[in-house]
Amino acid sequence: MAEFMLAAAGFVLAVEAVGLIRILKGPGDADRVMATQLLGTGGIAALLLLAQAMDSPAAVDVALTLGLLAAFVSIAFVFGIAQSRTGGA
Amino acid sequence: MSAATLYGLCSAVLIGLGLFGLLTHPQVLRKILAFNLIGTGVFLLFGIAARRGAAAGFGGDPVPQALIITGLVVAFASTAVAVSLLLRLFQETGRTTLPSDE
Amino acid sequence: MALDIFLGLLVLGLAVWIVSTRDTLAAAVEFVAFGLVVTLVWVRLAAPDVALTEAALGSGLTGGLLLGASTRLARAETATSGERHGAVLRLSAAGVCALISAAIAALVILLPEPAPTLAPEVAANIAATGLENPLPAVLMAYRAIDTLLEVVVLLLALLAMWSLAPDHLWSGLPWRPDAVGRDGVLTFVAQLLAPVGILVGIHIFWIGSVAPGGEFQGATILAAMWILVTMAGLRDMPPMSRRWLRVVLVIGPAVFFAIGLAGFAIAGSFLGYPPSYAKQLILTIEIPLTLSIAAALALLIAGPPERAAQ
Amino acid sequence: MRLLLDGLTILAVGAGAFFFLAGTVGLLRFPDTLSRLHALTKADNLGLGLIVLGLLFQAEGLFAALKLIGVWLLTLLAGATVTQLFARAARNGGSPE
Repeated sequence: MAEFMLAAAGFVLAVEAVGLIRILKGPGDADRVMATQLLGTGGIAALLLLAQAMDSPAAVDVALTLGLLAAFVSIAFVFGIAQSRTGGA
Repeated sequence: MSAATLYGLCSAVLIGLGLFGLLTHPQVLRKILAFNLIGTGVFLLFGIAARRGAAAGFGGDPVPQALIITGLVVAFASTAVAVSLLLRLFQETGRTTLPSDE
Repeated sequence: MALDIFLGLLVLGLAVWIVSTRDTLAAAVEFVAFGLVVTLVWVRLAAPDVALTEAALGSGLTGGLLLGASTRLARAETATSGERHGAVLRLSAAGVCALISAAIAALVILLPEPAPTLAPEVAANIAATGLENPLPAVLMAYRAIDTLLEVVVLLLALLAMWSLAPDHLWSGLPWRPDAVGRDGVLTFVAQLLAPVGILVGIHIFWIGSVAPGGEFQGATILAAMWILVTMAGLRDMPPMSRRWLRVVLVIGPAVFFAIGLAGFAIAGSFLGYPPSYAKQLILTIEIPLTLSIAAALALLIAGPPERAAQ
Repeated sequence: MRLLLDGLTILAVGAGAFFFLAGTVGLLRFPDTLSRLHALTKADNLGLGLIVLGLLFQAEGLFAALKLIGVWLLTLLAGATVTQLFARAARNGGSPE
């Protein structure tokens, strides 16, 4: 079972990594912003799977923290983009 | 090769890459990013020392792990100071790069 | 092991990308992604406490700070994105860096077997602290002076940052984005996420004595939520001159230092805890310390004063 | 019983992983930012939900199970609202497409 969880975590990460390449190419800032959210979700899934596979329940807390901070970073970014576009800097 | 050695080699490359970025980017923000890469590499070195020292029922030696946590906080503080120095530089001169001496 | 190889390659790939991307904003986004993968690496290295710190501070808060700065500087950065040092400098830098990497790699391979470890000593002495999670036990007892000085470093960094403000703005308010981009959705997110986040932050702090977590991780989440509320315009940051703010900033290290001094009387050494109520003393230190760290981190993100206080 | 639970876990986690794949395929194939946003957030959040469901069959105790559900709810809430902000940023000229 643990091997299956590890494999699933690896698969989700690999898939997200491919998506990340696409997103970082742009063309717009909004595409790049999506990267943080994409990785947030994928990272949380991988962490939950790792928590089960490695019998390390603390990884669930790491996932929780990651979810919160990923949202924080995304919001900071979207907000920053809106600012720089209006010359708010 | 154990996972610890693997990540150790990874951190060696990371430190080199970070140092390269720090030396070659004229943009200050890129230098700060590269500086954080070096930091991550150094923390990973401590991390593998901790992992190799797994004993007494702990997955890793807690002492180097505690040092990493201290290090991460200090790295954040220095990054924040560096960023505010850069913003001040920008306000004063309108520049975000350090000119090269060549 | 396959997963470890994959994670290692991902870390290196992202690092190469961060160093080589032309666009600064993209590099900052990649740094957030990089921090996330490193968080997974910490879980694989059986260091969940470090993983929590990396997720909250190394990737989250640092990422937010760098993204914020790169959006503020976006125009100037785009104009200089082609600027590079000469080929000679780049080549010689590459050579030096490759040598340093090779030396460190050699060291890693030649690390002594069996590895030196302090884990048995920690296991033998952890009972004296009354804590079950070894990391806070190390941070608050064995290396307590480090931890005390670390919080002092945070305050010194904050002072250094504040002293960058022009004289007439000293004791003013930090930079605040215009209301542009701030709307119902952002307010809603902040109203929704902040209470949940504060709860999670307190949870992470509180479980620190028995499971991975602790004051630094909890405080980072609290700081992020404070910044979120400020961004949404629900509350402005206080001016630097506010007395309560300064009290919150110093109360943690002050209590820490006071209990450390009291250690001379009750346990015979600086920062010594008598075993019978070590846990109570550590908690007495940790609660104000969490508040001070959270305030210091949030103010470090907010930056030096740029607006005059009304 | 154990075998049945393991089977359910494999089924749900596998389905979850499939939706992550679907999200990425959408991301690679869809022509503009807004539809890519669609593919990404819906598929990934569903994928995460299925993985959480799969892990619930293995959860030890009520608190662990509630925490897993909590992680998913938090991601859903944050994802849904943050996506709204992304879409607005994209519409206001984030992408030339």
